[in-house]
Amino acid sequence: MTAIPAPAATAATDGPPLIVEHLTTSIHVGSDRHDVVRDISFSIGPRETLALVGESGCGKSMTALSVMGLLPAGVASVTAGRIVVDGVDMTAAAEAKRESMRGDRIGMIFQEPMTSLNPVLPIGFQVGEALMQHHGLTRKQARARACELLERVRVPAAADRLDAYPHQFSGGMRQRVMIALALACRPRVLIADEPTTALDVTIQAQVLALLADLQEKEGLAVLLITHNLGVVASVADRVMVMYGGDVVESAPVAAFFARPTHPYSSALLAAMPRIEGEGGLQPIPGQVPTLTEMPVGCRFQSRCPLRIDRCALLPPLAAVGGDPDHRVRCWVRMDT
Amino acid sequence: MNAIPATPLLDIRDLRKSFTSRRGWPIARTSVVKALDGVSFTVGAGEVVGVVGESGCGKSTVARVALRLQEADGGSVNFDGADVLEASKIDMRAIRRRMQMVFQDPSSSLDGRQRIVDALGEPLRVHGLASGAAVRPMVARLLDEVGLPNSALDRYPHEFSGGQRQRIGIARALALGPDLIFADEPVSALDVSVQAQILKLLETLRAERHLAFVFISHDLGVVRYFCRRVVVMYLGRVVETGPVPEIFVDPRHPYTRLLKVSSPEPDPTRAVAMTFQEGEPPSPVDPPKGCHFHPRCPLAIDRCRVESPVLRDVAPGRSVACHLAT
Amino acid sequence: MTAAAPPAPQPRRRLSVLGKALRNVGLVLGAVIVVAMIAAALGAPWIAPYDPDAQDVLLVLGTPDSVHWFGTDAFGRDVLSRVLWGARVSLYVGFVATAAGVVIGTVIGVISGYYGGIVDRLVVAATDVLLSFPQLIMGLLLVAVLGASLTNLIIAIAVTAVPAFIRMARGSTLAMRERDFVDACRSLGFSDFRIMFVHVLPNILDELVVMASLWLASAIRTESTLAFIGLSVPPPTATWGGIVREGFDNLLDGPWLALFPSLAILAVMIGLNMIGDGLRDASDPRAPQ
Amino acid sequence: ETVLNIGMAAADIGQIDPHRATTTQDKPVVSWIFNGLVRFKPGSASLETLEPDLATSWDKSADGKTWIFHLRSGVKFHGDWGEMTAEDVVYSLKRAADGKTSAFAPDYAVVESIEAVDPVTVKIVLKKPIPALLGLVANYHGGNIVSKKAAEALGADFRTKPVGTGPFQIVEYKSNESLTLISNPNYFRGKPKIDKIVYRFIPADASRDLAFSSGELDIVYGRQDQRWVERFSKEPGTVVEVVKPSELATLYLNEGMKPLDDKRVRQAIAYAIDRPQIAGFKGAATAVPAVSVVPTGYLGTDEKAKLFPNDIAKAKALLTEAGYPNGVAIKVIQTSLPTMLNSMQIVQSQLKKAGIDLQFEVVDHQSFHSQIRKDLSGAVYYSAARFPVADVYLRQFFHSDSIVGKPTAVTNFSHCAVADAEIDAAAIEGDAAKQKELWKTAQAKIIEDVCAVPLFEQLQVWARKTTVDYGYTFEGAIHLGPVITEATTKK
Amino acid sequence: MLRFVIKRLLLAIPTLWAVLTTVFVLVRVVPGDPTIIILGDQASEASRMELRQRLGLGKSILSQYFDFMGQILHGDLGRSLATNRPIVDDVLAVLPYTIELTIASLIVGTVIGIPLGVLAAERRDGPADWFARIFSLAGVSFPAFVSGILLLMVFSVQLRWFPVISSANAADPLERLRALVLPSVNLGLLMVAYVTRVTRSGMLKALGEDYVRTARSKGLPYRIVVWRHAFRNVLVPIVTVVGLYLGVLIGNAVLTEIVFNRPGIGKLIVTALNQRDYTLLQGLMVVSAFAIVVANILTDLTYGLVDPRVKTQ
Ligand SMILES: Nc1ncnc2c1ncn2[C@@H]1O[C@H](COP(=O)(O)OP(=O)(O)OP(=O)(O)O)[C@@H](O)[C@H]1O
Ligand SMILES: Nc1ncnc2c1ncn2[C@@H]1O[C@H](COP(=O)(O)OP(=O)(O)OP(=O)(O)O)[C@@H](O)[C@H]1O
Ligand SMILES: [Mg+2]
Ligand SMILES: [Mg+2]
Repeated sequence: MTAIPAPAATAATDGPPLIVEHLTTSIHVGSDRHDVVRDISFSIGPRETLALVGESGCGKSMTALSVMGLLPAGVASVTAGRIVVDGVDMTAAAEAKRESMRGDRIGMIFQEPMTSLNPVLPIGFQVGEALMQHHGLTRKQARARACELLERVRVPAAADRLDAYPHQFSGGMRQRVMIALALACRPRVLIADEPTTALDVTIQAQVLALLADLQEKEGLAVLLITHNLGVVASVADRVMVMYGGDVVESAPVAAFFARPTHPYSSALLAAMPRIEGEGGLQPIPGQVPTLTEMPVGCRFQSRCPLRIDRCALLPPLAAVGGDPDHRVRCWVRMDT
Repeated sequence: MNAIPATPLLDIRDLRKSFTSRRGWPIARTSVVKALDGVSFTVGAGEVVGVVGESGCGKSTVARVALRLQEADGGSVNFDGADVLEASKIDMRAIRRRMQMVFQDPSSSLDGRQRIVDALGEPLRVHGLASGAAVRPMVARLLDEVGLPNSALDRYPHEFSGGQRQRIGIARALALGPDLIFADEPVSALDVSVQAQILKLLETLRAERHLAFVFISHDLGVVRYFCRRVVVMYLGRVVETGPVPEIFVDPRHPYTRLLKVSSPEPDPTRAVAMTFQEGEPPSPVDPPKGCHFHPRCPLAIDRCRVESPVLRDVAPGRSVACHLAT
Repeated sequence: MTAAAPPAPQPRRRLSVLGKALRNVGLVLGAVIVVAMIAAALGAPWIAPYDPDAQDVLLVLGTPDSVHWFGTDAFGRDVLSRVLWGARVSLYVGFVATAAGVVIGTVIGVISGYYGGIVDRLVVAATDVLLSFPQLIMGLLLVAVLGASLTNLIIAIAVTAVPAFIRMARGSTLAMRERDFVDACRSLGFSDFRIMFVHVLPNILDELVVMASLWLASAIRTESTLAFIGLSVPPPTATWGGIVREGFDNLLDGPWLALFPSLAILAVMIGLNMIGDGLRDASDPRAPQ
Repeated sequence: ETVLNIGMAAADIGQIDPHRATTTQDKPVVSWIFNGLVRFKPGSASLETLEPDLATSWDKSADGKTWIFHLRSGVKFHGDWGEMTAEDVVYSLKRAADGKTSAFAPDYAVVESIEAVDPVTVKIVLKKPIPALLGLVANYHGGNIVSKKAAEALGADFRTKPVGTGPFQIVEYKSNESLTLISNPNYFRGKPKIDKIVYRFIPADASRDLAFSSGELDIVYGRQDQRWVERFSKEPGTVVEVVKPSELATLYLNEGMKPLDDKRVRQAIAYAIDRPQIAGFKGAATAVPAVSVVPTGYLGTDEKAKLFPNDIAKAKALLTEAGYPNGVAIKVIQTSLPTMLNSMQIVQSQLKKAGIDLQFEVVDHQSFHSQIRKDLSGAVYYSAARFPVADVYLRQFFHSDSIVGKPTAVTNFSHCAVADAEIDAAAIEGDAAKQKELWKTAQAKIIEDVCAVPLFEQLQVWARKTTVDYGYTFEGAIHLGPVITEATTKK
Repeated sequence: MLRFVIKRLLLAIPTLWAVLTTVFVLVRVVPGDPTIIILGDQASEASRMELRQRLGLGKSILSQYFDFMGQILHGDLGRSLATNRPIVDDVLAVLPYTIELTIASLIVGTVIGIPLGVLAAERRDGPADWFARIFSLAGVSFPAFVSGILLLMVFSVQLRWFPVISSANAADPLERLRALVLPSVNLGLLMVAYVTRVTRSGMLKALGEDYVRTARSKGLPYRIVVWRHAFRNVLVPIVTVVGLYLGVLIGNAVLTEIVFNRPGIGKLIVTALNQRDYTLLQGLMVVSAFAIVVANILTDLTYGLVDPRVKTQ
């Protein structure tokens, strides 16, 4: 059994494994350009989970794909900002360099466990493939390592299932395979884009528990994308709320649920159905404007109950309640 | 809300449905999936009954069989005194006017090549409720009822968002003025805020039209908000039924309990215990003997492995299929 | 709820199918080619520089020049005129045979796929039998039985198209049946006929159109093949296949004779395929605009 | 090993049973395998050149009815089928005279008896004297001598494995592909210099030409076409030979069908046809305008028969007279064979000028044969070469016994019956001059009645590489192809 | 596996029977009979009649039909009317040629069609895409007899790389292979359009799939993503179209066989039809229908190889 060299970067850099500064991502519609992600900055330390929440279409996946360098070619591109993964500036790097980072230092888990695995390749091969690519393992070595990985994500009888195909696995098991695949090269950063939305609640619980466990052991920095605030409450350290491509609120998880400050954040919490206790299910009036109709300034203004004239100017992301970690982008709610 | 009337509007008794599928290469083998294995429940007029359970447990099949979109293998479905499963083609037309369905997947349930005005106008025309120029205003009224603007009339389904399409599906189910709607996971594909909009809409319709709903979901939070009573299913069988607040406060069946603990609450102080529940949901092709849930059940005893529990009353209005429940 | 009524979506500039089609260069180009060919065929009596049947013993196999752009054939007839007149027959045979095959095959296929059961089994069995004949041989046999004439040629080609379209329409219908909207229609009390032909058919049409465009081209080619065996429309009527066939006899003395009608076939094929692809893209709501 | 590759324009062989072989692709092969009592001199198609073959000499009785043939002795059949004796000759000729085993039985109707006098002598007695008896025992059609033992033993298989005494014998037949023959080491004129002949069936003209150009064929069947002859004449190392006999292409007009039952309509057709132009299309190198309803060079052909000239005005006038001022339409069953179809297209175009519309119903070749024999076609285009005596041609095409539909039918498609008396009389006429006169009258009557319009005569075309030397001058091919003899060489 | 094949063959019996009956009826409706071929055109009607009786063509259609079926049931294809040779011999003589040509053209069709399709999909709407689409159509537009002659003129006569008569030196395996090149290119071109099309649209779909994104997230080079991850999934529709094409090829081979002077089932069928050699024609149709059935079985078996979802369950 070959020992996989621990990522060299662990020693080289002490800073956060993932730093994103002033990221702006645009999509091109004909000759027009629209920012789907506007000036986002964040960083995630080892063992930290940053949850990115927001309504469908607010730009969460675009953020993730920008970080991975997997934006759909010809449709979207990073137009400003810097992304540093494990000390490497991904925005400046050549495609070959980015390729060598992907799967090795940074991994990603996608939403749909049903379609994210290649149906015609055996599980074991798919898990070990990145190792052959990045660490030059032989097929046999990769296979042995894949077996270990599958055991780690608690696929029962892993050794027997290396040659199985995705369709022979249930949804939850497939998502575990995805996790094993993303973690194969022991990356320092893991992006999980709605990893459990397609799963039943009982399976969701299993997968999230597994993820938390692995994160603890491997020291991963996790960017968890979801729109399920319940999941956020259960696993995240910090929360970042997006609306229309802007970060509207960023806070430690406890502070966020205790004092959701941006009107959109509180509306989102109010819309969430709860099993126990009171409240919930207050819909947010109106709809997210489409990209072409985004208002100037604060993008939530068209649906905001607190709208004032000043909202026509984009508010800065400013601290609230004297807590430097809790920041909000709202003229009304920010500390003055 | 409304009291449960003496004779229920919909009475499903011991409904059974198996699917045979032939798979394998090169020689196909036949396997049988018991999608419904003796399902019974009732729905009163204007009542909302939730059906919960995980994916593949047979929730959609109940609706399909009750509407005769698929033929049942056994059991009976009684709708307002009429035997649905025995009804003739002509009777069925009448029954279908009163019993409608909102489909799970809003995009696949709409004909992509039909404008909304045609999609909603067609049932009106076919059933002679309107014709010619009268159709358009009627459709506009329906759209208004589900909160869609007039401008939606001449658009195609793909030009709407998921939430809007789901509203169109609801408007279509409403078009014939039914008494009962099977809503098959009408919100599971939607975002929380849109989900809230739809649920509000359904609630309004229920109140205004005195509609009864069979509300299929696997999200306890949603069911808790919208339903009066709930039926919990597991692998083709009903494992627990009861009124909503009670069943969530005090679930009696271990599966219902598992569902409850697994559903995360948006409150970090009450973060659910994310556990590795042992075992996977068993395959419906080859369900475990005895109680279907026993391989995942922390309390399972030997009896559970051989004898399947029957659904029995444990409290007024509550029944459970578990040997150990009290 | 009323409070939550979504704002009326802005009247975005919406592209109709036609609008999208126009944006699709391939479709436009294809349409231009095909329309030009059809126009040339229809206008042959006026456009053709010479009588297509006029023989000239002094001009046998004349090379293309400024007088006879496409040269002359073994009877001294003007090839350009014959190609133009030939388009009438070849396009007619292609379109009518394909249309007949598509319509019959599709109707049977949709009904068979929609109802399933014993009817379906019989249809599938019959289709299997027809498809067990090598396509060309089937055409040959039929023309041999029926005799070579325009109508019989069309019948022979259509007969080979029918099973292919049955199979395809049936397959697509089966797939459509899985979609909820068919069940939605049933739950709304629509008749089977309405569901099959108002709902299922339009949804499988784009695949059929693509296949029909390929088939049309192959129908034109089949005509030329039958002409090769000598079983196309009787002379002196010009058909592309017939001209190619005569060209084949004189391939070493007058290669242009086979070349020009072959190029005409190629042009139609390219045009039709572009139209087929373009229509599919245009009618696909998710295709990039 | 010297291998001669010969390319033939056919999909497959038809029949190589010599008593049944009638098609262009079959006859040359027959000539390599068999001998007659006498033979056409290699390279010739003329009766005048007949020379001894299996018979070394013959005597004729004074009344011309009894013929004695003295056979060459020691001639061996191919393989182990033993020596050729008078018994084989008797068997063969009887076989040729029997309708069940032969396609040429009618030719032998005149024979009274055939018997073996001794192993090397055969006596033939005729019912009446005929001018061309030697033709009947030549190495052509029924005159080919087969092995009695082999024919009896092989039965139906004899069709593909015939046994003769010729310079070559069959070793392999691949259907649709080729026929391979090897030299007969015991051939009585000496072992052939060519060891093997591969006779390939290459139906596509262009492919055949390319194979010849690329050197894969030594001898190739040529297209009867001016341009073909010109093109290959220019090719280095190639000799193109245009040889007799010619096939006469004729348009037979069905007198039993309206409007052709009207003689004026038939005459109009005859006037509308421009013979030289048709020959012009075909090219002077291979085609000449027809001279009569019997091909040139046959015994009895009237080389100066009075044919109708081309006169469109007259044709139109005749039509008007017949009551068809707006022209007539005639249904014609037409084969899909390109050469025949092409010629008919010229005819069609010529007749059109006179307002006569030939409406083709194109069918495949077999249907054509079947339908014209069912009397379904208004006009029949047919091209044929026969045994070079006028009688055969006249009898098959113009005698009332041969009218299609009758049990005795052969190829009288026009229902022609105007010259029966002359044809019959000529057949038994002992005096050559009188006989010739009778045939001439018959031809004149047929032409005058417009039973048929003769169109053009087409010569055979063959090309060979200069490396091939037939061993004789190739001027005529009674077998429609070159005879490969013991003397043929390939460098 | 074997059981599957046997089962499928048994299931094909009704199909074969129907094919046979259709052929039987069709050929007897076509005018003409084999007597012209056997007796030549100078024979009298009487001797033709006599021969027809002898060949059994005078019997009632029904009894001819039962005779024929009886024969087939005994596994005997009978003898050719024209040559009197056992049909099995004729078939076996040409079958190897047909099989090798079919396989070789399948290879040509896929070897050209697949990369072209992949290229077209990768460069959707770019010049490469247009080139691939138009080039692939050229193969279908030129009638096989024209393209065949063009190939011969260039490669056999001018360059002398390949023989014109492709059955000339059948004994030497190397020569035989050489002779196979041009015919298989000619026939294979017919397939290219279809293979390119299916590959292109399949690849377009596959490249948009989630698993392709997953593969890219592993940092795999694009080549590998395309060929290992996307392309593997397109094999199923390709196999389908190739399978369908087997049948088409058998029929369309006629022209190629004629032009390149190859023996083959297709050419034999046409000859048999032209000679009204009913027994041979029937025998050949049985064989070709059977070949198509076998092709279908092979296709089904191949699905299992290229798509694990079919194989395992
Ligand atoms: N290929 C594309 N072409 C055009 N617009 C796109 C494309 N992909 C995404 N978008 C637009 O970019 C915006 C952001 O999309 P993104 O996928 O990041 O949303 P999200 O927050 O991940 O939503 P979800 O929760 O639905 O996954 C959306 O408005 C979407 O419509
Ligand atoms: N047409 C069918 N053929 C074969 N099996 C079927 C068919 N429809 C449903 N099933 C099977 O029956 C079982 C119940 O299916 P059903 O669709 O009712 O589940 P569900 O509870 O609605 O699931 P979901 O939450 O995923 O919609 C499943 O195992 C499914 O695979
Ligand atoms: Mg997303
Ligand atoms: Mg469902």
